[in-house]
Amino acid sequence: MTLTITLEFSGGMELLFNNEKSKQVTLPETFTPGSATLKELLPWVRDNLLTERAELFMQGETVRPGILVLINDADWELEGELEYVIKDRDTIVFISTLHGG
Amino acid sequence: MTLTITLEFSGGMELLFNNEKSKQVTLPETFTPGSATLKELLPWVRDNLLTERAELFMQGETVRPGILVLINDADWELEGELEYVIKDRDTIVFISTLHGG
Amino acid sequence: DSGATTELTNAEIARFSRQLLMPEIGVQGQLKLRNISVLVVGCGGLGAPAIMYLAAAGIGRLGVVDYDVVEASNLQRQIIHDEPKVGMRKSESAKATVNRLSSFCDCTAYDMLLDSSNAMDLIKPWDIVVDATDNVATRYLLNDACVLLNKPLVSGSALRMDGQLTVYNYDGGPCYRCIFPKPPPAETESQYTSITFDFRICSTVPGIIGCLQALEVVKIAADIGAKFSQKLLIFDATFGSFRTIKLRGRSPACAVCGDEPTITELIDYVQFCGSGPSDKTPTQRI
Amino acid sequence: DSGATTELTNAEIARFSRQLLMPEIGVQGQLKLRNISVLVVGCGGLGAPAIMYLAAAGIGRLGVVDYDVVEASNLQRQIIHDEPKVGMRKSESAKATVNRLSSFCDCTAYDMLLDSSNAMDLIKPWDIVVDATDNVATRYLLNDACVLLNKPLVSGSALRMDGQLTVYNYDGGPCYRCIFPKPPPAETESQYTSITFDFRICSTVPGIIGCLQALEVVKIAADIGAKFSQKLLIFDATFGSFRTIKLRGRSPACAVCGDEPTITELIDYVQFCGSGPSDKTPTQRI
Ligand SMILES: [Zn+2]
Ligand SMILES: [Zn+2]
Repeated sequence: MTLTITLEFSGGMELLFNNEKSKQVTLPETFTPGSATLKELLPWVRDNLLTERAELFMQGETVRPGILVLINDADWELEGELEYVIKDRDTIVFISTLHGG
Repeated sequence: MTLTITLEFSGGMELLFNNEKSKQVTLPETFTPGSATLKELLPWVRDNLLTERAELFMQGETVRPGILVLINDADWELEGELEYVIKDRDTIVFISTLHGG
Repeated sequence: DSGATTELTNAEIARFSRQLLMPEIGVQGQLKLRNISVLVVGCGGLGAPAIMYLAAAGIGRLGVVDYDVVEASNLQRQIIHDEPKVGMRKSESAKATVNRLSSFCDCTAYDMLLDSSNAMDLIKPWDIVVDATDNVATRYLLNDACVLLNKPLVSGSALRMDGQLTVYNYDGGPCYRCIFPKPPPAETESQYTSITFDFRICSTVPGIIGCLQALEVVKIAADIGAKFSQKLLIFDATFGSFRTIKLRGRSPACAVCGDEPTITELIDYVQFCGSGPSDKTPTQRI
Repeated sequence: DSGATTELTNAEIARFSRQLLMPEIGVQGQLKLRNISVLVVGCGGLGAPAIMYLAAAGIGRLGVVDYDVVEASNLQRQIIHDEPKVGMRKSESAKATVNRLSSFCDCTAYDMLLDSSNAMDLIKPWDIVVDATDNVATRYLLNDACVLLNKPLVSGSALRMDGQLTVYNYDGGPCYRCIFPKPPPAETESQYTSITFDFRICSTVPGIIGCLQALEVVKIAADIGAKFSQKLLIFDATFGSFRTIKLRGRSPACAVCGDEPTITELIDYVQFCGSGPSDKTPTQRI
């Protein structure tokens, strides 16, 4: 049993990820369904998908300030942030807040 | 077993339906799950929900020209129009095309 | 077309720098905007932002069409006009604003009421047509002319708190008649109009739809690809909700774009619809 | 405020007829627009359509703030300015356009760079604030000032083909700091900016977001209710997609709007963010 999720990158984040805005990934078996959390997912995304410098995506064990994480179209803060347990078919969005105008 | 569906009215159609934009309805038992179609639904909507004159909503057995019907966010023409078999939890939208600018 | 420009001038590079450095557009895309021609039919609520943003973005040639005169009650939403222009022809007013906005845009004003006698000649020289009109007869007229002349038609509409956007006759998708083969029956229209307040409109709704029309034109012109062929965007300003729905494809049975079209030249659209562009809706009923 | 107007004049009825007959707005709603005051900070890509549509819609008093001068490269998207205005103060240019659009709008131009020494005095007299700025330091500054003064903040942003919209400090919802307690780290910002082309922008994207900001202001002003408190609208112009996502609520731990705020007066935002409003991004790199 593996977890297949959709990752989306928006607001400029896609430019840190090979300019891909959406990517379906099957997580490796080290991600145990029912217990694997976003805390494990972030470094995996960083190590496997990020094409730019790590500190543009993560700071410490969480995302860099200015990046908003959405779990199935809701702010991850509503879902437990790093403690959120990944479910099969979840959509996780990393979005950079824009300052321009 | 009954069918519960969501009806939505948009683009001005809501003004023919008591200004309600969205309404969840449970269809009466005469609507047999698995065989009841939009051909049966239209007159039921007309007779039970419409608050203005019938010919503003229907002409013959179908909707008045200028009204677009959507079944779960797709043009009903893609779904068989009047022959579409209603499924539980469907969302059916009646939208008036706008000419203004 | 007397020869497309193949290089941007320094003045154009300075003017459009923020946009032409975008990978989606680039110098080649900006040149395409420079060399394309766009006809906007209607200088009202939708046409106002559409024309202004097309001129600003660097569309090289713009045609602006209207038969009407600027009225004070237009200014609540038609931001291309202003108080000193009340009484002026709308097309001339729109052209004056374009000229002030950008010397890179060659704008022609057409003070005329489109009908089947003049639409083909007017539309023929343009690459892309924007439907920013306000009545069903002109919408069928524009649709048929664009199909017969093979032009993409970027169509917007707005009323009350509602807006709609789609692109017809583009990328193999349907035309207006594929979706709406028959016009709304004339005998019920006046009652429908009075029930649905068909003359009322929130200021900003045509602004949003008109800007989106300009965006679709820019994407077609720069070859990025319009996304609203065979799709309809439905905007509800009360809820702030946008919904995109999938439309049927081109209909082989369509009277104008189908496999055996019965409409091979323009017809009488006022008769077809039972109402015409000059049947004005009441604007002041208080 | 020297006494609110309680009746519309005949001229106002004629001017706003199409809008005030809408049940959502009505005469009472139009009077509310007439009696409200709105401060738009930034007369650039977002401010341009926001200011024009607010003036057109009948907002009685508008303040427009910018410290910058109109440049030719602005005209690709900032349709409130035009070629004859290149070199003029942006706030004065915006005010001149408002004056031409509507004699019903009393517009004041503020040619100033907002900072912690002047923001409270500037913002205090206004009912609603529009964030149409272009840098993170001013966004924190406006947020904190609006929380301290209890003003709704209608926030828009646009970059490349992306746009975002939300309303802070309104209807019990969160403020900017609730969502983003810490600014992006200064040491990685310049690299992030160069990778993400943070100075590039499509013409029509700020147009769409700015119009939506004006709509949210009108809805707050007319008491219809803004729909983007605790919600974020994300617009992707490449796909033509709009997505509305649910944000966290007000944070009891927020440094400025929380239960035990540590920020009770404005701080040094340039220091806090490691960059300021005048650190301009390069606009011409060809
Ligand atoms: Zn067709
Ligand atoms: Zn807060």
